[in-house]
Amino acid sequence: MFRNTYDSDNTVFSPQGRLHQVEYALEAVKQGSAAVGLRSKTHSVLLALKRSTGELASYQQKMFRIDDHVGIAIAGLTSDARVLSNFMRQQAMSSKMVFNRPVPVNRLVSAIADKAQVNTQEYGRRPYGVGFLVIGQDTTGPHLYEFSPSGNSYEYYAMSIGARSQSAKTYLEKHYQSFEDASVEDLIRHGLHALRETLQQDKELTTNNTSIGLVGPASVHEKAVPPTGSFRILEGEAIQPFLDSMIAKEGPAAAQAGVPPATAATTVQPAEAAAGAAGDEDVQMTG
Amino acid sequence: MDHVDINRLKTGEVNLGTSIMAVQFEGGVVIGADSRTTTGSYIANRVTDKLTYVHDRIYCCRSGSAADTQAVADIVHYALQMYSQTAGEPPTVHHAASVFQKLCYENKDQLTAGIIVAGWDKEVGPSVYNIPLGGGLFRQPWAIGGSGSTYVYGYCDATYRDGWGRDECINFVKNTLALAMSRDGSSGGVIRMCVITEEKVERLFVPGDELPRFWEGREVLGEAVPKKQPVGEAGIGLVPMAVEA
Amino acid sequence: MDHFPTNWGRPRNDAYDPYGTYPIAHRPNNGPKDAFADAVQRTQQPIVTGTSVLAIKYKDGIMMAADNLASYGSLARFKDIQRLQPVGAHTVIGAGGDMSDFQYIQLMLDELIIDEFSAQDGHTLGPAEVHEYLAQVMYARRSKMNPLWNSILVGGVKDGKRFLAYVDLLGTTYSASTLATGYGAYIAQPLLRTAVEGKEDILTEEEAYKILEQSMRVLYYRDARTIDKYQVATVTEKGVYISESRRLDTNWSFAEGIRGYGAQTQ
Amino acid sequence: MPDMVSLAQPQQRQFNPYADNGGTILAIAGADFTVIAGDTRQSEGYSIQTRYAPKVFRLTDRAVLAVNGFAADGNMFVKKVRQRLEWYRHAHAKDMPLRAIARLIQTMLYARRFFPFYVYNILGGIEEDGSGAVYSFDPVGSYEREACRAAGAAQSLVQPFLDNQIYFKNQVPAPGMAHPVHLPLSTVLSLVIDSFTSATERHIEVGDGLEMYVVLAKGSTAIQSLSTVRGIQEMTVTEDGERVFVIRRELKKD
Amino acid sequence: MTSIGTGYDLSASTYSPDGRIFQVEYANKAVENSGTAIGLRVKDGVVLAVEKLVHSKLLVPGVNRRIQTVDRHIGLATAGLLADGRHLANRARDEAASFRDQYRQPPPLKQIADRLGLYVQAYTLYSSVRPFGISTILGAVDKTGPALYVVEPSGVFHGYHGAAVGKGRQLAKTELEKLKLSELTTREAVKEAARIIYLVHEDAKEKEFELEMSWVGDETNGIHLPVPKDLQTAAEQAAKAALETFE
Repeated sequence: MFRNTYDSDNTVFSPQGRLHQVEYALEAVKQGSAAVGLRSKTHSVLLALKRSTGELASYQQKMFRIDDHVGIAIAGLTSDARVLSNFMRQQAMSSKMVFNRPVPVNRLVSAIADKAQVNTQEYGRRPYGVGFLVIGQDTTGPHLYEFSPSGNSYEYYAMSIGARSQSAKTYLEKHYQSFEDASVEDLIRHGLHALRETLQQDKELTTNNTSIGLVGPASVHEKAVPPTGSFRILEGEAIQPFLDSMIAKEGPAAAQAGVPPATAATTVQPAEAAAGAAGDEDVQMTG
Repeated sequence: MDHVDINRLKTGEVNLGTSIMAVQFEGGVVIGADSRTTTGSYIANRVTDKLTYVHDRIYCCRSGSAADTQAVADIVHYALQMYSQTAGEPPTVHHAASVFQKLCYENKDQLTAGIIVAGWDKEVGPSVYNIPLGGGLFRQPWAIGGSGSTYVYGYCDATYRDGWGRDECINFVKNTLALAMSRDGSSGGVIRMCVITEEKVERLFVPGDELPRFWEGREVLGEAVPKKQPVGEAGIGLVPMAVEA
Repeated sequence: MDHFPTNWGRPRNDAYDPYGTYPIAHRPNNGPKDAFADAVQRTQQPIVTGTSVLAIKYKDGIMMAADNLASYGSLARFKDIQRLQPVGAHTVIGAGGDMSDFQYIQLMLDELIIDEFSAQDGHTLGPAEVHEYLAQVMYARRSKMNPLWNSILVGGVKDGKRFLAYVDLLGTTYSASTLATGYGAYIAQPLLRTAVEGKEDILTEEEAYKILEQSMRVLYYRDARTIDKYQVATVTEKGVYISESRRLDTNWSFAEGIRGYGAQTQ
Repeated sequence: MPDMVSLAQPQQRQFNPYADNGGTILAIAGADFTVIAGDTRQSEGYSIQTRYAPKVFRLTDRAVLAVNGFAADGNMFVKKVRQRLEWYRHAHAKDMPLRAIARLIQTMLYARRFFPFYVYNILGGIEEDGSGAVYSFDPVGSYEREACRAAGAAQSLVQPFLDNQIYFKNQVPAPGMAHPVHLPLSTVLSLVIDSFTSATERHIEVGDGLEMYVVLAKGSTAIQSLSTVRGIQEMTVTEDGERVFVIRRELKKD
Repeated sequence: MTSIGTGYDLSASTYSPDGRIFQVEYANKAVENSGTAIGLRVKDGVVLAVEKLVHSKLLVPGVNRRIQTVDRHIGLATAGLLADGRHLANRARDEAASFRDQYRQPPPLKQIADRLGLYVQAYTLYSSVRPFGISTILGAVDKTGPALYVVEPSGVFHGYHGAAVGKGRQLAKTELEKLKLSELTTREAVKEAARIIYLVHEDAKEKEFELEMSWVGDETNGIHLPVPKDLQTAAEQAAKAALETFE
């Protein structure tokens, strides 16, 4: 990798006014497996690809519940994610304690963004090495946000982060206009299609490697969801009906959508594909 | 013991058992105070100045513990100096009163201080603020305070009129304080007044033997009159009060 | 709780200073009243005080009333004090008890509203949130044995929901369609309940006002810490409105013919 | 030396941080259900502050907590318990078992041994073995599991009644018969309602409204006796487990 | 650039032999790379406008705001690192709250600019921190009337009638200088602000952008608020029309 003298420290600007340490932290996010988020008028959904270190190992945890109305999907350093998600849970509880109100989702995201900013400006720290997709619902409806180690946060109609997320983004950009009025089943199907774009060749989405998180009223495939439509994570057999709803890629639907095959990602983002190939596991914190 | 000192003063602590006052008029404010400080019933100082400078056009009148109110006034004086130097403009009266209020409120458990802040600033002109014992902040066209004030609320309510000029306000302050001093054992001595306007601060003084005098009961004469005078002719004024009943 | 803020949070003793005439009531220790009384000690007392606040729900929202007096013991010291305060666009609070503590609460809530406004994200605090926040603050302060010596009504309308609740220096809270603090809890609350309970969704603004006015009048007749100058706050979906000071019409003409206290006739 | 004397005396007490807000709560455990109930009046002295202030709270699908005493402490205590349960849920992705909640409440109460929550707690629900359970606590955390318990203003009126009707104290069974170990749900509900109507008659701090929570074990047959109950409302959140219901009744308001 | 490779440009606590602090200059580079922000101080208020570059069409329009509110009457717009902007806005809110706590009145903008200047300057002193990569425009109507200040990464601040920071600042300044700012109303200023932002964006035409505007003054009762939708739409239409005639 190209080296320069301005990249070893987060308190140093490069002559171009860039912060290399922050940019490298963004690369750490791309080392993690992909997560996809989408939003409609009524629902927000998250989909994530879980990795396993081997046949005998369990699959990693990609989603966390923050409160009844908020959940996140992560890409990058899991241990950083646990610290930040714990902070989010504290914020959510403090809002319940002080105002008896579910914390507005945007404020929760801003709170971690502001926390992350400090790590880009002070010596002796490193920027967080994890990105979040945050979904939630509050008095202003369902939302989807991206949080990144740079301390930025944005609200999106749909977004993806992690390894080969550009392919998913390409899919989402093609279809996002139909999300607003989509049913939750359609929204999840679009999400699965987008997530599929991030897979390596010969891999496919299964009940083992896929997590679905959502807020909003129950879908036809769900049972026992409280009327408030609080955040829940679907895994294992519960997601089979959703996987079944996917339209095969080689089929006419995929062709019609004009989605490039997964390998095409190489041409879209060479750096990213290389990173993905280099490390197929989420970066673990050592020591 | 169950009894608690109502003034929360330590034994021997100097008390400003006081009459203080401030009135605003079109161009400025008149503030005034008596000059008595006591420890118990002993007059520790009969010519005290209770009108305290905190900035060029802002004064305060202090009542309560002399030590407490001096300490507070000194802190405010310091704060206002710092402010005017760093901000490059004089503080407003509201600003000064706010600093007083903050100190009095946040330390209400420790302080015995009833303070009137008055002065002139270029934002609102003249203004008077009352900060009574608990540390509240109340703006008033006129304010009275200290132990003597409780005897003259009625007089002030009945007398005060909006739209008075400088001299009417001076008279009002002088008369009110004289009445308070005459009824309150903890107030007395001389009347000190300041007239604070945009241009200047003017000191006024009424010596203790030239205070306005009001009804003080009937003239009481001794029995120096020769006994040989017949009772019938003595005139009504000479009959001792005990006999009259 | 009785109607003298000086006595709040203290064991009652009607034998001593029953009229609360001295601003700083210094009363004897009446001995422990509950099992945990030994755990406590600290000084503080209300000094400049306000008396009752009344509030009711009606068809379009809530209405609240309080007079303009701040007393200093039995001295009617400040006669132009506003004890009702809007908090944001949906809420009004009304306070009895220590006025310096109330001013502190006003500053604190103003800060809170600025924080909320600065976020500019479409979320605003409603009366329920303001009440919960106040309750937490009041409870935290009582737990530090340094209470904010007030009893406060919080009322408002947001998202089509009326809200009316109480909180006091102990952090005690409750909600009802009619509320009254201080002396009003004894004298006005029965009148308010009779006039309002079951009719919350029918009463018009005029009717609600009449009910409060009548209750304020009775309080003026029977509470020695009131004056006949008061304000009324109205909160509806449209927002908070606090009236100018109004003066109570009172009736004394019947007294002219009264002679003596029993047998006397002239 | 009067000074020495006054210094040796304790400081004058100025502020009492407690109040008593009246009301009564009770809970009765059945074989595979528990009923937890409380009136809804909140009072201070002779004043009714409100006719509706709940004292019974659903914590999970198998645990319900009733709090009685100083209302502000009670509300805060329930909030804090709920926060601890939320952290448990974050850590373990399931609800805390009933007996663990009971132990948690003990710890939380005793942590404030020297500035106690002035609250009498009764925790009711279903244990992991499917049995109905009631735990009662004193304000500083002493606790035990019981079959039934009343607490609050009318404890002295209600508890003897329960002793007689639940534990069959001072009752002699007919020759050759034994007292039943557990009563059916319909009987328990009647006893609860009778307890509160009687307490309302005889205690000024009890009345206005009654809230009865019923927790049923997984697959409990007691569900049948609930089908005919007027105005019953289900509060269950998760499927295939214990179920929680609430039944509301009016009490006299005088 | 003579700075690179000298070793004098790696820390904010290091001077170069000719007395420059390169890290602060580099921080200015971060500002220069970002979308333009402008502020207009006019007769009856202040208008802030930002050229918000849209990096993805998946973004929800209108919600990811770049202009922030510090106090009821104070707005803040930044150019540079977005997260730094949030940091400084939070600090500004704290300063405003602290002023209110001390003086029981709304803070005059100069006080806030002054305190923020000190804060930003502290980040140019030590190797343990980096300077703020933002220029900040502060606008308000306070007891002195409309006020507009800019705080630079060095910590220096100045008052302005019209201010521009970010990539298009030169052109924006030229346009601002043509206006008689002290005679404009805020309503007119909104139109001018929209026109200027559209104009400076011409240089980066290929990038999508969103115009974000806020104002404070008589029109808003002294409260800092987003410019109402209808007025913003009208201003944008006029800006687009003006652009065609300009070319």
